[in-house]
Amino acid sequence: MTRTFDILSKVGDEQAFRQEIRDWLAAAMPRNWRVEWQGLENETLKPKMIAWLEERRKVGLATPHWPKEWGGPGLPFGYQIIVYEELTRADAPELHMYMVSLFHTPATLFEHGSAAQKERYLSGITQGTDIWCQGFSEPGAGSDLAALRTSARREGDHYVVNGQKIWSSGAINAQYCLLLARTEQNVKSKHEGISYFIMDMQAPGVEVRPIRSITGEQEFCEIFMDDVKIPVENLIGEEGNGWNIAQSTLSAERGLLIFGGTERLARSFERDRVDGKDSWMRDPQLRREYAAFHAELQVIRLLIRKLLKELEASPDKASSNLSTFIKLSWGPFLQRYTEFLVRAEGLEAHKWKAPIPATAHTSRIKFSDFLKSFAWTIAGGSNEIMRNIIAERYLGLPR
Amino acid sequence: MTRTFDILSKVGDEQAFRQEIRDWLAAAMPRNWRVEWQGLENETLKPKMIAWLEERRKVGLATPHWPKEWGGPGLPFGYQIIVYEELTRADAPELHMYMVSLFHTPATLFEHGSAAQKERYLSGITQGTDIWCQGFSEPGAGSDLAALRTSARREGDHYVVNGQKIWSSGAINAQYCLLLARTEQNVKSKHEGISYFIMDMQAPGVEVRPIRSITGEQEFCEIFMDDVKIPVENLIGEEGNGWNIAQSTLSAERGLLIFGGTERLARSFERDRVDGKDSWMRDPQLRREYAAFHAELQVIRLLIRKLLKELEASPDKASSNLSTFIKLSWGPFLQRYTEFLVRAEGLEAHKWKAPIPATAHTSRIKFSDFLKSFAWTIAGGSNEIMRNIIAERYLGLPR
Amino acid sequence: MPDSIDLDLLDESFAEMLGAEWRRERSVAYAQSGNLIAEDLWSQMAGLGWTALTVPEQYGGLGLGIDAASRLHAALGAVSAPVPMLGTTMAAALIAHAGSDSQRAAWLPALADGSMRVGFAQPSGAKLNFEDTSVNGIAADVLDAPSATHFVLSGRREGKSSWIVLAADSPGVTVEVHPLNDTSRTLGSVTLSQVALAEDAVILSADDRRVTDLLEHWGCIALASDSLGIGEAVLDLTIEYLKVREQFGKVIGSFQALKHRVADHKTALVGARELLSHVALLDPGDHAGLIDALSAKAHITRVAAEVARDCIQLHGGVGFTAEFQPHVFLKRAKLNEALYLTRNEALDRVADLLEAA
Amino acid sequence: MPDSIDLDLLDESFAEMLGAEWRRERSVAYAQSGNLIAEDLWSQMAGLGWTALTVPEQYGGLGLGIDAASRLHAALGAVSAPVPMLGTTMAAALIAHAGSDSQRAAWLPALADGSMRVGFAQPSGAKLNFEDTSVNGIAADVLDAPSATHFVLSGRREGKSSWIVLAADSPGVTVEVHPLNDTSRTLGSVTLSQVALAEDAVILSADDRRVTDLLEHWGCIALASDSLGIGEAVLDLTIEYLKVREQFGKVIGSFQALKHRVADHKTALVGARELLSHVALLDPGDHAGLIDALSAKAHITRVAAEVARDCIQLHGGVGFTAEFQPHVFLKRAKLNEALYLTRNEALDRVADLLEAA
Repeated sequence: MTRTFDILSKVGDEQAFRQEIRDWLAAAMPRNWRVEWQGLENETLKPKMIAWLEERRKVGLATPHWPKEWGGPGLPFGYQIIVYEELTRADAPELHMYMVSLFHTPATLFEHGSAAQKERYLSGITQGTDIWCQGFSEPGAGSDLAALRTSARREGDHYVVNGQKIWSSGAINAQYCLLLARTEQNVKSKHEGISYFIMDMQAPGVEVRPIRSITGEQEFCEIFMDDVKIPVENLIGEEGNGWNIAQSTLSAERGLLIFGGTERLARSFERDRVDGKDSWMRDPQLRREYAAFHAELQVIRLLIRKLLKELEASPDKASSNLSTFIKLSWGPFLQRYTEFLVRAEGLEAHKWKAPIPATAHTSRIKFSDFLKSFAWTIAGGSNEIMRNIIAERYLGLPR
Repeated sequence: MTRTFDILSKVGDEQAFRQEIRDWLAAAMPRNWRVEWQGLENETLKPKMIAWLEERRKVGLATPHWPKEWGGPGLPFGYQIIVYEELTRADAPELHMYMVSLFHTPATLFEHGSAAQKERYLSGITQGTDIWCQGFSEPGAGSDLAALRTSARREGDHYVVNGQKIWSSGAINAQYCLLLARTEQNVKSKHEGISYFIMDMQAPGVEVRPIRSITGEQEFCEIFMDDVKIPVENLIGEEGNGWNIAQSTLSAERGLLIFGGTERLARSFERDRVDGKDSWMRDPQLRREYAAFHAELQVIRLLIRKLLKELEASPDKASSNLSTFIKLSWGPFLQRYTEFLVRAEGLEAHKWKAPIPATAHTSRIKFSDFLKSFAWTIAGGSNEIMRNIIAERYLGLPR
Repeated sequence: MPDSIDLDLLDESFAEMLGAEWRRERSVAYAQSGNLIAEDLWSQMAGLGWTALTVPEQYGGLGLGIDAASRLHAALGAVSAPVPMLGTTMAAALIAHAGSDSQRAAWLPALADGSMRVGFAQPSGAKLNFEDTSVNGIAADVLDAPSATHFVLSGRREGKSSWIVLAADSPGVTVEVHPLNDTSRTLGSVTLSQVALAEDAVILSADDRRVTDLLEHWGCIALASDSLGIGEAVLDLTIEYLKVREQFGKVIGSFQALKHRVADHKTALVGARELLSHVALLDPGDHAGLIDALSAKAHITRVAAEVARDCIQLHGGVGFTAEFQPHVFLKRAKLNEALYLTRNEALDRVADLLEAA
Repeated sequence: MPDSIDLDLLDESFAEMLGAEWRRERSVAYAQSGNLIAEDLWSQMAGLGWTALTVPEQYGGLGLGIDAASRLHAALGAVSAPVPMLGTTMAAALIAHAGSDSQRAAWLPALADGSMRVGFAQPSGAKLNFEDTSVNGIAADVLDAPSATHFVLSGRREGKSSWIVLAADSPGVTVEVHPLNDTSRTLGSVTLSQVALAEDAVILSADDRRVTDLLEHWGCIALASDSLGIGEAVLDLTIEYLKVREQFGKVIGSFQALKHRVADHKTALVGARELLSHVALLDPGDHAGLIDALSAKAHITRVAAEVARDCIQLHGGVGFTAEFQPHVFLKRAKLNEALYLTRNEALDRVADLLEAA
């Protein structure tokens, strides 16, 4: 345990790199975490998550997919894959509290943030434990994101923000929020007049209320803003250009974020077969249903690898087409597969067990994983929105 | 064979009634017709169909579901059911060339026809061999029926008709056509200004062209009308009221017509199981797929019986709600079940066999039955139109 | 009286009371309460005679059949009522059809007045041994066992299927509670350790096959009815929501893609209701009746679960919150799919019976 | 050269020729012609070297792999080309990988120049007996047998899987023609009656398991490719139609319910293409490669058949006529589901292989 690990120096020797990660994981990964963390929420979970982030930071893997410019390790694509493969193989906890911090914030700041913003906030993630949340959706503007009504009024060197956000994952723990607010009310198109801010969640006037989800967890929150002051230097990009910037944020969500999830699912898919080998895998029909999911899972993994390759070639610009197809493949697949497992497991699947955080969709509590699948079919652009985009934008069918 | 049959006199004694039908069928039904009729079309088929109609007429069963007022046998509901059960049980040929004559024409004339029209035309069906067809759809007005452009211009004691119709089943054999044409061009709503006519198919200017369908058969036709004269006494109902009258015609299609088809399918469903007993019925999955269709088939049969009971109580007014639900249940079910049979039968199902007419959807040539199922999902109001009607009219969802 | 009762009037009285007493908000709040049963609702039901519905008249019941019980179970499903009515329906059927006179006298009045609440064993569960004077073993996953006053467990005696009726507080009986995702019901595993087997506790029928078929028939109908109620209710409230929720400047119920899904669901439910009405009138001793009952269970529980699943999706974000009702229905609908017989088990039975026809 | 060939350029050349030579109208007209093969199209393909694609270079071929063949089969599926290319692909793979030098020299040049057209037996068919000097038996349902110059039939010799290559006009060989619903292909049952078995006609590999796997792998990919081409083509032409056909005063492509179905189909096809590109690069000897090939066959043939089915529905009335093209695609897509391995057979294999992993 006193050994130090130098994973990054092994780049160039895949075998050694992989072995070093394995050795490190064996030493540093929280023991028996699936049992220890089961049922934990927010305050009790947070210190454990931070401790694990610290372990990852020590070896340069807090942000394994970040390029050097963002303060990440700048790993070549093949090595990023290895990192995720090994984390998955070891069943390491997912840094789910840091989803926005690790994916949405850099995708936004790198392309649109000022030098000062990048300097300050990206380092708060790579060097610190800053938790970010996203303040996009509103009760009256879900799928119709651009209909948002939260207002930001310029007053001297700050903006005054009033309004309400919803579906902000982890806002209860967050230091910062990626906030969309309307700086101009009289606009021709609702996509105009929206600006993009970094909001300090500790600022006076910010109030957060967790929402209990259908799994019984409190991952999502509402954020109420009552005359919250945001300094002008926290505006990202130009005033009124928020809608375009938000597309960068969202594209992170539709591709990269799914990667960890699918690799974990691929691993879990294998375990499901082993677990079921004396029960439902002996039923010829359920066995075929299971086998048929293999193709679908491969499809999604392949589409994501293609997207990651595109991102490697041009890190600031994901193919939005591909990410839409991925989203519309992944959500429904995940829902059907987890539903299948509920059915295959029979009555046992209906017995309540406390959710296990940090497991993405592979808590292996079948009913909980099934319920959580709705997060992918509804949030971040619902199936329905994805279908509209594909039909209208990509296939040219008229509105 | 010299025995005469008096089926109708047995009403009151179900057992005797049933037995008399069985005896009659054993004597009068065309022998080995499935083999003899296979591959026949139009001219070669027509005389066989007429001969069979004649046999049915002799015992009063040309139009078993017609009430006395229409010139039918006026059988109580339970006895109508018995007739269809026995026809199905014996696998009697369906009078498919007479579909419009037996269902659409009376549904239209009884409620909206003049005394003279009823007298003349209904007796042409009960006493003669008149074949009717329907001239509703047009190339530019399929699902959007009211957009029809065929025009009827009043000139003295007749109308002059010009235009084109499509999807007219059996028009090539027909004496008469139930025709919708526009008598008024300048209307606020496209549903106005449409009139309903009886058109003599032998009138000068009528031309018929059969359309080959995806099964290779020529059931559907196009009708071209070039200055066709229709006497004013052939107008049904008021001029301009055609749209409303057409609803009566269509309601016949959505309920009653399915009855014979489902009873035949129920019979065929049993035979499929027997035929498959040493092959696909031994596959646990296909066996379950098969078993699951039982519930769906029962649902449709029950819905139809309910509709028939409503019709018995009030013969001129079918519940349009129920008939819509029946249509949207039956078409997709039929398509899935016949597709299942194609899959279950494997390669054998892909070998071409000449279609067998007069078998509804139970020719038992699996691929042909599958292809024909599209007639129910597209024609007579497509699945999509049914869904619009249910959502908007019955559930009150806004347009 | 029983023969002439108007089931539609019965429906109305069910809906009226439940609509008043078990509103959406209560259903949603109850789902987070951790309670085992809605005691007050159960008392009200008992007071109104609902627990007496299928108990023969001479034992204080209304003497109605499974068709009436079907209406009640549909009404309970429609509000996801947290009451152990399934145990009452099943136990009343068993005891009325196969119990001795003394057994009927002992239990039916208590079932009728609601004081006896039954955890009825999964028909597919392992069978206990009733040959001796005491019984040992585990009856796993008994529905509503945690809130039951009595258990009906199945086993074998003299080579035949038989059943015992056992007070929950009998010496040697312990219950392990399994909370469910569907919080409107509970499950418990009942462990019997040297539990004395009174002679009068055992229900033994000359024609045990007929009793087994009857229980299967009634169980299938009760669960299918519960699911029908769920499906209709969750679709109705979703349609209401679609009519008021706006996005992109329109109520979302005007979007055709959503309308078409709703129309398909409605069509499936209209058919399901017709199938159930038909099945509830069939004789359980009838071969064809059992086929249709099993088919209805497999078909309607699936339809309802699929409708409930899509209703969460149709709700969008709020459908994912515990504060809205669709999840309550989805969890109950999914459980109904697994209870008594899974879909695959039911379809295997249907195929067997069809082949034997 | 082969290693550096740009497959996308290959695609373009396939699409260019077929787009010019096998237009929609020809496809629709051919479907009613009763012909066994489009001879002229076959000649043109041969002239362009397409039949030589996977034949090794020393035998007059281009020496490309299954990835190139996959592109060709997708292009042929996309126009429902009535040519027996599957037999060439399979026979070239078999003979190149398992044939002796003299066998390769005898047949590969003829495959390459298109003069040899092969009816390749269903891999799942009954095995013939190749032990004697003559062979008797029936090879049922051999794809493209009616237009073939040669048959490749499978059997057993020395306890191993082996194959024979037989000229269609060999004495004792008769073919019963089975016309198909998919008129772009034919099926025939080949009866062998005292057919002399020349020693050089038998292909016997030291590692027959590897050869069987290779053929399964190539067959799965070729059929999945054909289906991918079908699915993409029928969806594309349907989208075109939706953009021009008007109903209710709007182009029907503006109706959201139709758009959503089209979007789902497109998504499935985008994924199918990615899966196929991946599979075509895997080593057939590789366990994981075979799993993916079988999965691709089961998955992609199903996706394409379902897309084609719905494309008829999306066309409305004209989709039901022989004059429009969707039915041509549907029939071919459904046949692909049943050829070589049904979906269920493929999934059973996948499950076996996954469990053995």
